[in-house]
Formats: sequence, C-alpha cells, structure tokens
Amino acid sequence: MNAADTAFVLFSAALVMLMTPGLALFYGGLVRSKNVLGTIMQNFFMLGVIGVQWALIGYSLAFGPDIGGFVGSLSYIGLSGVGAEPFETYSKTIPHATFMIFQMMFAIITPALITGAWAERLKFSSFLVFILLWATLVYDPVAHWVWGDGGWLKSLGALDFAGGTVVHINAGIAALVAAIVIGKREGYGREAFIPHNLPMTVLGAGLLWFGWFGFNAGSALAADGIATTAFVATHLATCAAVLAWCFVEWAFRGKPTTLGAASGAVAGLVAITPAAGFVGPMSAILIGIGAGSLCYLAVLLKVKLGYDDSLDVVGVHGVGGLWGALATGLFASTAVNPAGADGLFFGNPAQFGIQVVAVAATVIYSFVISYILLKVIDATMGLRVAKEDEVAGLDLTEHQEAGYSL
Amino acid sequence: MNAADTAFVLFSAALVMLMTPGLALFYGGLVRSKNVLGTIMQNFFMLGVIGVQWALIGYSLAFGPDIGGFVGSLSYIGLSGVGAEPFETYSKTIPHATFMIFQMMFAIITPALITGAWAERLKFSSFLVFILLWATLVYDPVAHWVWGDGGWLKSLGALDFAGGTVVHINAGIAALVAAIVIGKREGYGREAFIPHNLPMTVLGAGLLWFGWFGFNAGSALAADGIATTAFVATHLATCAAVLAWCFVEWAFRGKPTTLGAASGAVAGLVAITPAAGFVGPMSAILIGIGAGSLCYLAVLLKVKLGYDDSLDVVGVHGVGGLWGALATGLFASTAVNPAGADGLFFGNPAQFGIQVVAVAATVIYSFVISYILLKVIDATMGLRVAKEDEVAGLDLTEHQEAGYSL
Amino acid sequence: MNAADTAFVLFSAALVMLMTPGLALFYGGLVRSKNVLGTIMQNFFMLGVIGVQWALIGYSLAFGPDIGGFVGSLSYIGLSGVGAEPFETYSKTIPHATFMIFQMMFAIITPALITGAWAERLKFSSFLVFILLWATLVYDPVAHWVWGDGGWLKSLGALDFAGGTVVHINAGIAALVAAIVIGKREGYGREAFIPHNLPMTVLGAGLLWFGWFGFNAGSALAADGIATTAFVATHLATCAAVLAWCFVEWAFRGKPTTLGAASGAVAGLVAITPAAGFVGPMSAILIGIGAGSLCYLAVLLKVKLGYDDSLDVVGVHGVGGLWGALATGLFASTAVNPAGADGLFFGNPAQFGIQVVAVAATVIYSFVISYILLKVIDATMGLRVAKEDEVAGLDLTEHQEAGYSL
Amino acid sequence: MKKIEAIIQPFKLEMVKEALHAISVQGMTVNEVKGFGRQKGIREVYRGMEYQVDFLPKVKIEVIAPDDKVKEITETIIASARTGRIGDGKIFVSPVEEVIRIRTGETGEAAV
Amino acid sequence: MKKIEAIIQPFKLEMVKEALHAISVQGMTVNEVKGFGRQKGIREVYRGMEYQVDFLPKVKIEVIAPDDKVKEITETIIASARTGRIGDGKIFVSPVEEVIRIRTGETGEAAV
Amino acid sequence: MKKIEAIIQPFKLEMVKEALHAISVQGMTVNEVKGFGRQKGIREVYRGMEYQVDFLPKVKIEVIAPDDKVKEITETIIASARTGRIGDGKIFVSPVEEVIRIRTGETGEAAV
Ligand SMILES: Nc1ncnc2c1ncn2[C@@H]1O[C@H](COP(=O)(O)OP(=O)(O)O)[C@@H](O)[C@H]1O
Ligand SMILES: Nc1ncnc2c1ncn2[C@@H]1O[C@H](COP(=O)(O)OP(=O)(O)O)[C@@H](O)[C@H]1O
Ligand SMILES: Nc1ncnc2c1ncn2[C@@H]1O[C@H](COP(=O)(O)OP(=O)(O)O)[C@@H](O)[C@H]1O
Repeated sequence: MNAADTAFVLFSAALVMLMTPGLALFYGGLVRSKNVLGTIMQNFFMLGVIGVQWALIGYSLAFGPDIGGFVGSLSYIGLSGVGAEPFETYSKTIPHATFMIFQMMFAIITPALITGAWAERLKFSSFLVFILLWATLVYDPVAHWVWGDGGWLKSLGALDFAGGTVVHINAGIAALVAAIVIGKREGYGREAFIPHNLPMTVLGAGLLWFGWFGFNAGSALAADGIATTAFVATHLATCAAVLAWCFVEWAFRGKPTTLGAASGAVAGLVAITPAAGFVGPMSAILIGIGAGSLCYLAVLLKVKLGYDDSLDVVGVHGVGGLWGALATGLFASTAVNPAGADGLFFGNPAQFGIQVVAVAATVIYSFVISYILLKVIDATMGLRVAKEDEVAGLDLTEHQEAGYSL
Repeated sequence: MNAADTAFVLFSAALVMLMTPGLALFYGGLVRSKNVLGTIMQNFFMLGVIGVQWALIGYSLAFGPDIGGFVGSLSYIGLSGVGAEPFETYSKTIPHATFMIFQMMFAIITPALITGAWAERLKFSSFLVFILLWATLVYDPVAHWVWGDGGWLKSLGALDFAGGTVVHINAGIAALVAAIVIGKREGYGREAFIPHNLPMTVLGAGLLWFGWFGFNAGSALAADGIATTAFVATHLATCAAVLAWCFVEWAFRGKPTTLGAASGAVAGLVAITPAAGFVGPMSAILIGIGAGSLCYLAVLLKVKLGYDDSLDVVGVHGVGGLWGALATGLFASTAVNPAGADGLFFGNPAQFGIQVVAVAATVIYSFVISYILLKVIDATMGLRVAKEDEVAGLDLTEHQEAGYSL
Repeated sequence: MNAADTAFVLFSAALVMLMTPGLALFYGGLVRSKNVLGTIMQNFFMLGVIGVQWALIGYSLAFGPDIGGFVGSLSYIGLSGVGAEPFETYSKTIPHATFMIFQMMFAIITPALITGAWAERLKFSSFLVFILLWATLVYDPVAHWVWGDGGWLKSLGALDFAGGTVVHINAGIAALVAAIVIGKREGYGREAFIPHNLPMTVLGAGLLWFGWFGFNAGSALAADGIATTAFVATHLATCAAVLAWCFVEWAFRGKPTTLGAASGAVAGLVAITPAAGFVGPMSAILIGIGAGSLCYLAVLLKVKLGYDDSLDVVGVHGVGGLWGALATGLFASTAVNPAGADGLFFGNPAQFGIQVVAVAATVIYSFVISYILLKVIDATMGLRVAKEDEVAGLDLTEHQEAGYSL
Repeated sequence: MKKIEAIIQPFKLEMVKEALHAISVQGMTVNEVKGFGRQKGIREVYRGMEYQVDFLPKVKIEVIAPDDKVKEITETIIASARTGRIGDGKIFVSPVEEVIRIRTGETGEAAV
Repeated sequence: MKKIEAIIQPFKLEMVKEALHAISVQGMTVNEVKGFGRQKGIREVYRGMEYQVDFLPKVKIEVIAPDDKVKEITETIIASARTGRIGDGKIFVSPVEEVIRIRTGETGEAAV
Repeated sequence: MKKIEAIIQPFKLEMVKEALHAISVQGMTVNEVKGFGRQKGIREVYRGMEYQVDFLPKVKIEVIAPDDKVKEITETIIASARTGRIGDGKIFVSPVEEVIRIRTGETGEAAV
C-alpha cells in the first residue's frame, strides 16, 4: 500500500469525473439553444445512472473473476468485498475501492460520449433504457476483454493504455449505429445547425483536456515514470492535434477556427489514449498530427455518407480511437515502457496485427449489440420525440425548462 | 510527516477552494440576469473576507486550545505558530499550516452557502458586516464544538466527518432566519422568478461535485483507505440523489428536469458529508436516495410555509444536512471505520441520540445568534436595498455593472 | 525518486495547464461579443503552439546546460534524454520529464498573458509568428537567466519563486510594447468598450486562482513545508488583494465591483508569485494589499498615459509583477525558507538591490526584443486586421464563426 | 383598424398584459427595445472607467385593434403602466389598412 | 408604399424568406418578438414551481413594398407561413409615406 | 405627427444618436434587428460545413416627430449613418395619429 499512489489515483478519479460535466458543456455549446439543457442533462444524468449501475453490477461484470475470457463473474456485485485492501490482480499499491472508483469514471463517460450522436431528437426515457442496457451489455464486457484479468484481448496481448478501444471506438461505433437507426434531425440539410455557444464548448474542451490527465496518467495506477510518460504524451499529442486540425482547415477553408482548435484537442486526446503509457514524446506528436488531420477529414466525410451524427462522435471518437489503437501498434516501444510491447516501427509487426484484431472485435461487437438494442427500443417505446416537440426543442418538451432567460 | 498526505491535503484544499467559485456559478445561474453579478460577487468576495478573517482570528477560535468546550483560545491569532511542523492534535502527518489552509476553505464556503437565501435583495454593505460577525460568532465556535479538541460535541461523541452540522445545518438555519427576517423579494408570488442561465448552474454543480471530493475525502487528512471510503461514499450518494430527485419529480410533475438533476446532486453531496468516512457504499446509496427525495419535498414545502428562501438553501442544505447528520447515526459502522462508531442500524441506538443532540444544539445556536445579528443590522444600517434598486437589479445599483452585453 | 513528489508535481502541472483555458475565459468575457472567439482562440491555440515549441527546442534553451549564463544549450532538443530518471540539477525526487512538463505549462501561459494587450485587433497569422519568436527569443532565455543552473540572475542571487520576473514582468512589458506599437482600437475613447460577459470573466478568475495553487505551490517541486508555505501565501495574498482593490474603488468610485474583485484576485496572484515560497502569511497579506491597490491605480493611470492595453496586462501583470519582485526583496525571510534569503525588512538590504537588478534586466530585455519583433512583423506581414474587419469583429473575419447564436 | 404601440417600463409588462386581458384584448406582440429620452441614463464602471449608458431597457407592446377600442386600450395601458416617474414611456397610435390571420386567411376585425 | 408586417412562427422564417426571395422581394427586416394570443402558453417548472409562460417566441418580418406588390407578398407569406395550427400569426398592412435609401438618397420605389 | 424608422449599421448608432441629439431630438427608441437586402451575407464555417448567413445585424431607430421636423431628422440620419457602402440601410416615414405620454397623459407635440 502506498499513500502517494492512492492520492494519485483518487485525484485522477476526481479529474475523470470532471470530464463528464466538461463533456456536457462541450456538447451543450454545440447544439441550438433550444436543446442545450436536453443535451447537458443526458450527460449529467449519466453520472447518476452509471454510477449506481457500476456499484450494483457493472464493476463486477468488468473486473470480477474471469468467465471464459468474456465477462467478469458476479462476485463483486453491490461492491461486496471491494474495500480498503489492495486488489492484487490490478493494483497492489492502492485500496481495491480506489481502483474501483477510478474505473467507474470511465464507465460513466463512455456512454456519455455517445449522446452527441443523437443530440436534439432522442426521447429521454428511451435514452435511459438504452444507456443502461448498453453499459451492461457492451461496455462492461468489452472492458473485461481488454483490461480484465483473463480477458481474451488482454490475453492476446492487445495494448490499450487508457481506453482507445474500450472507450472511444466502442462509443464511436455505437454513435454511428445510433445516427443511422435514429435518423436525421428535422430540417437537416435545409436549416443551419449552428453552435449556439462556442465559448461554452471551448470551456468544455478545456475541462476535458484537464480531466484527461487523470484519465491517461491515472491509468498508470501509480505516481511514477509511466504516469509521467502518459502525462507528457497526452499533452503533446493534444497540442499537435490542435495545430494539425487548424492548419488543415486553414489550408482547405481559408481560416483556422476556434471550434477547429477545440475539436482538434479532443481528437488528439482520443487518439493518444490507448498509446499514452507506451510511446515517447515525439511519437506522441506524430500521433497527434495524425489525429488532427484524420478526424477533420472524417468529419467532412460525414456529409458525403449521409448520416446525421449531430456532434461528430463518429468522426472524432470513432476515427480518433481507431487511429490511436492502430498507432499504438506502430509507435509502442519497450524502451519507453518495458511492461508494454514494441510496435511495428520498433520492429514488431505482430503487435500491429494484434491491434487490428482488438479493433475489429470491438467494432463488430459494439455495432451488432448497439443495433439490436436500438431496434428493440424503437419497436417498443420509440426512440424519437414527436416532430413538433423536436421543432420546439427538447428543453421545453422533455424537461419543461428553458436554458436561458437573459 | 508524510509527503503523500501533504500533497493529498493541499490538493484537497485547492479543490475545496474551487467550490466557492462553483457555488457562485450555481447560484448565479438561478437568479434573474439583473442580479447575476450581485450574486456571484457575494460568493467571490467571501473568499477574500473570510480568508483574511480566518488567518487573523477565525482559525484560532476554532482550533486553538480549548476554552470550556465552547471555543478555541487566541493562541494562533495571526497564524502565529502555525508553520511547517505537524499539529499533533489533529494531523500528525502533515504541516500544521496544511491543516489550517484546508480548514480555511470550509470556513469560506459555509457563509457562502447562506447567500442563496437573501439573493436579489440584500445590501452589499450589510452583507459584509453580517458575514464577518456570523463567521466569528457562529461558524468558528460551532466548528470548535464539533471538531475542536475538547469541543463539547466532539467529547460527546458526535460524528461529523466533513461538516454536516458545522457547515450545512449551520448555514441552512442561518438561511432560514435570513429569509424570514429579510422578507420576500419584490414581486414574489406575482412575477415569475425564472433561472436566467441554467447551463451556468449545471457548470456550478459540476464544479461543486468535483470540489466535494476534496471536501469529504480530504477530511480524512491522509491518502488512505478512509479517504477512499469517503470518496466512494460521496460519489455514490450523489449519483443516487440525482436519480432520486429526478424520479420523484418525474412521478409528481411529469418530467425530470435538468435543474432537478443539479439540485439532487447538491442534496446528495450535502447529506453524505457528515457520513462520508463512516459508511459503506450501499449505505451511501440509501443516504443519497433519502437526500434526493427529502430535499425535493422540502423545496416544495417552502411555498406552503411562506418564506422566500430565494435559492432553497434551507431545503437543500438545511434539510439535506439534517438528514445526513441523523443518517450518520443510522448507517455509521465501525466495520467501515474503526475510528468512528456504530449507528442505530448497526446496533448502537445511542449514537443516533448523540447525533440528535448535535443537530439540536447547532440548530438552536445558529438560529438564535443569526436572528440577533440580522435584527441588529436591520435596525442600524438596514438589510435591504431600496425598492427601486431591487427592481432595477443589484448588478446596476450595488455594483454599477451589467452582467452581459451580448 | 519520490512518488508523492511526482504526484504532486504532475497534478500541479495539470492545474497550471487549466490556467490557460481559465485565462481564455477571463479575457474572453472582457471583450465585446464580436471578439470573444478571437480572444479565446489565441489562448487556446497557445497551448498547441508553445507545447510543441517547448518539446522541440524551448525546454532545451531554458534548462539545457548553461551557455555563458545567458541561455541553455541544445542538448535536450526534441526532449532527447528527458525521461523517467530524475534531473539532479533541478529536482532530485521526480522524473526529469515531470519537471519538464511542469515547466512547459509556464512557457505556455506567459505569452498567453500578453494576448490581452492586443485584443480585438491583431491578425491571427501575425499573432502566430510573434508568439513563436517571442517564446524562443524572450521567454526561454529569461527563464534560463532566473531559474537555469548557471543563469546569470540566479547566480546573482535573485529570488523568483514561481515567475514574477520570468512570467509576469516579462509578459507585462511585452504587452506594453504591443499596445504602443499596434495602436488603439477603432473607436477607442469614443465608443464604450464594455465587457460582454462578466460571469465568464469571474469563472476565468476562479479557474486561474485554482490553477495558481499548482503554479506556486508546485514550484516547490516537492509536497513539503515549502509547498505549504507557498500555498498559504498564495491564497492569503489573493484574498487581501480582492479586498484591497474593492475597498479602494469603493472609496474612489462609490461602489465595489465584481470585475474589481476578479481583477484584484489576479493582481494578488501575480504579486505573490515571486515571493510565495519565501514569505510568511502576514507578509503575504501585506503583499496582497499592495497588489490590489497599486494595480488598481495603475489601471486608472493607463487612460492618462494614452496607450490602449485592451485588457490591462500592463496594469495587472506588469505592475503586479514589479511590485511582487520588489516585495520579495522586502519580505523574504530565511526563517520561512532557509533556502531563500532575507529581504530588506529582515535586515538584508542587499537582496532588495539584487531584485532591482533582476527587474531592470527583464524589463529592458523584454522591451527591446519585443519592440524589434513587433516592428519587423509590422513591416513585413502587418499587425492589424483591416479596419472594416475590426469593426465587424475578429470572430467573423479571422475565424468565420460567431460566438453565440442564442 | 389601428396599431397601438406602447413603450413602457419592462417591469410593468406583466401588469399591462393583465389589464389588457381584463378588457378582452386577445392578442399582442411584445418586443424588448432600448429607449433614449428625458430619463437619465445609467452610469456603469469597469476597471475605474466610467461609461454613461444612455439607452435604457424598455418594452414595446403592439396591439392591433378596431378603431372603437382604441380609447379603452390606451386608457388601460396608461392606468396600468404609469408610475408617475420620468421614463414611463409613450403610446403611439397609427393607421392599419389591413389585417390578415395567417391560419385562416380571415381579414379585418375577425382577424385580431 | 406600404409596410407589411408579418408575425410568424420562428421555425417558418427560412421558408418565408425563400418564398419572398422567389417573388423577387429584395429586402426585409426581421425581429425576434414575443407573442401573446389564442395559442396557449408554455408551462415551465423550476424546482417544483410551475410557471405559465404566456409570451411565446415569434418572428416579425417587415417588408416595405410598392402598393401593387402588397397582395402578392401577403399571399406568399400566408402560403409559406401557414401550418394550420393556432399561433400561425398575423399580417398587418399599413401606409408608408416616404422611403429613402441612406446610401444613395434615392426615394420612393427606387429605394426599396 | 410622423414616425421615422431608420434601419442602420449597428456601429453607426452612437453617431446617429449624437447627431439627432444635436438637433434636439429628445427621444428615440432603438431595436436590434436582422436585415436582409442587397448586401451580401456572411459565410460561417463549423467543422468544415459552410453556412451562408443572410440576415445581418442591423439597428432600427424609431423617432416620433412633428411633421415639420421630419425633413431635418431624415437628413441628419442620412448624414450621420451613411458610409456609402451597400447595407447602409433605409429610412421609412409613416403617419401617426396620436401620441400620448404615459406619465402625464399629455398628447400631441407636447408628448414627444
Ligand atoms: N420622440 C420619441 N420617439 C420615439 N420614442 C420616444 C420618443 N421620446 C421618448 N421615446 C421613448 O419613450 C421612453 C420614455 O421617454 P422619457 O423621455 O425618458 O420619459 P417620459 O416618457 O416620462 O417622458 C424613451 O426611453 C423612449 O424609448
Ligand atoms: N391584436 C393583436 N395585436 C398584435 N399582435 C397580435 C394580435 N393578436 C395576435 N397577435 C400576434 O399573433 C400571434 C399569433 O396569434 P394567436 O392568437 O396565438 O394565433 P392565430 O394567429 O392562429 O390566431 C400572437 O402570438 C401575437 O404575436
Ligand atoms: N424592402 C425592404 N423592407 C424592409 N427592410 C428593408 C427592405 N430593403 C432593405 N431593407 C433593410 O435595409 C437593410 C439594407 O439594405 P441593403 O439592400 O442591404 O443595402 P442598401 O440599404 O445599401 O440598399 C437591409 O439589411 C434590411 O434590413
């Protein structure tokens, strides 16, 4: 047991917790003002729903003793036995409950990311049912595959430092499915969907960036050199991605935008997540450059592909996560982290192959289960609000509130 | 001396400090836009006033050597002798000054909580005089009773991990008195008092939640299992309270609201505060459910009782604090924290009785002294701004500023 | 190596990182709404630009092996050799990379401070070129002089705990030069330049205050008594400066303002920065009182002197930094920090003289180089946007965005 | 038909609305405007700089009504909007030639 | 010359603008207003307290046009703004005596 | 009495106000509106998507004045609001039948 590591992981958990309100603001600023509360609410409420779900069952499904490489058993249901003693399997130097609460914050933010895809049109009740099922049937198992002792992807040797597959690809794919199944917003393509409050979005991006240090460095579970490596890589990749996104749009569209800088930051943070503790600073910069440019192009492509992913969850988290997971297979280096592996650029092409498998498995699983869940909910309780409610805005019709009375 | 504990308590202090700006936003969003600055200002200014008061005299009154169980002596006046050596009585592993600054942040936010009760009508000069006197004559002694070595409630065995009585009941009762003595806002019951900026309120709630980890976990004064227990209990109670508030209003009024989610979060944070380091995770969830539902009902009751507690300090902090203090007497368990005590549900009804005494003492003392102070100020300098100033808004009339020029 | 110190410095770095988004909001709220994004963008983008610049070359120029007391060598270019082992010269107990990333955050926020001087009129491309050159030619060398092993001011014995000269005087003087060279805003003196969103500014001030604990306490590079001293001094000076600014304006103009409280806070934070780890709490309060009153007067003076420093970088950071650097030569005490020195009030007038030299050197160097850089850029690519673009606002003309569509 | 425009103090809106409702005015359109007049402006201070704000927040109410209701309406507005202090505002009456209800196409008195 | 004022549902603005553009209306001025009429208001709830909001967001379009274009314009507005539900709004037509283009000083029909 | 409505560029408001004040116009009411006209709109870009914003921010000034002051007022507005570039705006003059000061009940010229 080590007090420094405990302090480190507890504060990391606090920082990751702050990411969800940060995300609420990031997304909230991007919608039209009649939907600002509806958007914020889904994120804020997520804290409550998944917090309780995780304590009751989620944690056990993800980190309970392995069942067939696929899911954890129910031993830790209701957090029984999750106390002040260290959990040898995952973190020898901190209380088991410290590890549990840190992981809880990841479980909360992952489905929160998806909410950007269906913004401005999903029924709140259907939202609630979907995310509860998704957390239980998608997030918890996939977390087990990748991070759980005995999880099949972990056993395979897949590297995912802080959640490129589990968090970002997972959420990005669910977002893609949601955008397709739920359909376009009323007026899409005809009206202008202009962000109603970009300073709020930038504030959200700032809080995300700040919180992400807890997300990535905290994933070292100890205040050591690896935590520092992850911290530095996180920051540099993000810096580089801000530059990349803005310079690409400067070249393509004539001006660098503030929303571009904020979006680039998130893209960089996403992409470095799986790699953070395995790569050196210059690799981090390259990963960031890739993230900023690829995600920008992905976002442009959306219009061509014709689905309405309102806030670009697919373009930023899906594509950024994909790039990050693969880039980990390129840039990982045992010189940086002996507990990791070498990537393709460090002479180990096999690792790249393993990453591809991990990505493919997550994509397919997330796609299929998300699709089934959404279709079932659509058939039973319906996914969308009534057309006139959508026009009037979710704040008024789903929550009987107005965001602003300036 | 332990560097990890020092780092832990210092960052906890920083997090608690952030709660006051967080509260400023939480409250600021709830008032009408003509009072946004007046409301924010009282909170922000509190940092300055009570920071200096605490250094000059407050700390000594609260944590100086005991005088008759009632108050601390003046030994630490001007922080003399409060330096880098540990303060054996309270915290052996961190510098005395670390303990002092952590406690300062509590002294600041407590009177800040009260400002919600008199929002939109109190004179700034009277505000200043009141909170200085209240901090010195109410907060400092009560903090000594409950936390001070030799304090009579501490000696009695009352449990208050991070300030259910000292902070929340204390502030909630002062708020009740203030709402009664100061009277209703112009137009109360006739005009609509609609929050002018709910995203700002949710941001405030997010920062409060984040900072509260420092408040509650930091109160362990060491980065250990108890800190983790407090952290986990804090989060889970809050999650549960968000759900409880929203589901109750969903049932009663037909829709869950964003303001309900934010209010539920604060209610949960309040209620778990005294219990945080003494209860297990499932107890925390139950405390949160109680907090969310009770505080919602208390807020509804306000209208019936006929006082104008503008931002529901009584309903959320008073009632939430009360429930939390009593619930500590129900759910506390020595299995969770051997340094605590067992509550009624763990076979020790006496503890519940002690909690009742602590609550009653705080309620009576805070009520009486707050009442006298407010009456004296009203008689001498007056409490309210002129009626036409209230109509024009405090931003313009008390501070010569406008919140927004969008 | 010490995990507690590593955790402490990593989180401090995270807190300092948050100051830049905080500054973006602080400044963003002060401009007119048509320039809110242009202002925020310059700060947010700074994270990207200087983050990468520091990794590639800046860190080496500042902290590489000394060349003639003036600048660091290129040994650490691209962060080569900056890894998990401690850097004996500066920080024995934490990884070299931890020290590097903490320092990076300082390099980012310093040029960000300057952006307030040219707000609402500078071309984004010219901004970019200027800050890159300024960081490389001004910040990096001056950081070496004061903090670098072998740096001439450090060798002289100048005290600068967390950046009074390096950060604040440096930025304040560059701001003065910029205001003079770039000229006044269109309509200056004729139209009202009223802050468009003061709640945003107060939020920014709150985040700055919070982050500054990392800035100042983190500069101890260890979670110990000195870190606590710096933390306490930071908080108390800021509290006192809030009071001082507001009481002075209350006396002069009849009302205390919210913007005054926020400005006072920043002034206090600035002034205590060089002194934080060297002075006791009562000295800190005096420094804060000086900061609040002097900076208020300096801001008033601006109008007399006739330059348009849009957001008062000179008055707050220049004058505040100056006062802080000199006050360090007055109030520093080896009783507080044996590794420091005694100031004039503690019997050592020589220290005051040394501080004067450090201040003068920074002022002159920053003035001259900033002046040359700005003149060259003006002659080649031009500094200001076209007059009609300035009237239309930078958000639209430089970034093709609108801040709000409420 | 006439258009009655009343510029009033913002905090009087609720009362004016209710007074008009009481005399069965079925509809009105309201707009936040800024007024400049005899009422002295506001002094705002930012970092020690004083600004005189001459434009004060006002509310403009527009009611379209048949000619024979104009007198009753203006009197009702005066009664409910007056405080007796400078800045109470004005009422303007002007001619309207045609009124159409979009929903039904009705015109004239039937449309209001 | 006439002034045509139309109070419409906000989400219809884009369509009305395009319809007017199609019949070569070259300019218009638009304003966000709040309307009170037969359409029932909104119920908002804050901490359990219900508020009836009677004023609903509407958009007012003003077009100045020569007398002979009035009919075409009002018909176009009706066609593009109607949903058939209560709250669709009204059109008011009133006389304008003079029109001046600030840039050129042109007056009358040449100015619109 | 006449109502003079001027739609101008927002940044010209201060100058127009002062010019009108100089010819002793005692009162006016001002409103932020959006204008659509010959002036080309703004291009905004969000995440690579381009939006053409046709409605540009304008300010509408309303002055009620006696018939014999109309010419002076319109000329003053033209002089102070003109930049010579497209988008300078328009002035409309229309009849007003009655003016009442709410505070005193005065009517006609005494009321403005
Ligand atoms: N000539 C005018 N034309 C248009 N609006 C006017 C005129 N005079 C006054 N107003 C409007 O009436 C409001 C009140 O006028 P003011 O002179 O301040 O007080 P009072 O109505 O008591 O005479 C002003 O704020 C302005 O909006
Ligand atoms: N007499 C009136 N004067 C001015 N505006 C009116 C009047 N009556 C209605 N309005 C405006 O028209 C809008 C629509 O009117 P309403 O009665 O709700 O529905 P409808 O237009 O279908 O009859 C109102 O919100 C209001 O803005
Ligand atoms: N026919 C019209 N009716 C009402 N407002 C108009 C009309 N034509 C123009 N406007 C207003 O005048 C503004 C300026 O018109 P525009 O055609 O852009 O330039 P200019 O005034 O130089 O001819 C427009 O933005 C609009 O607000």
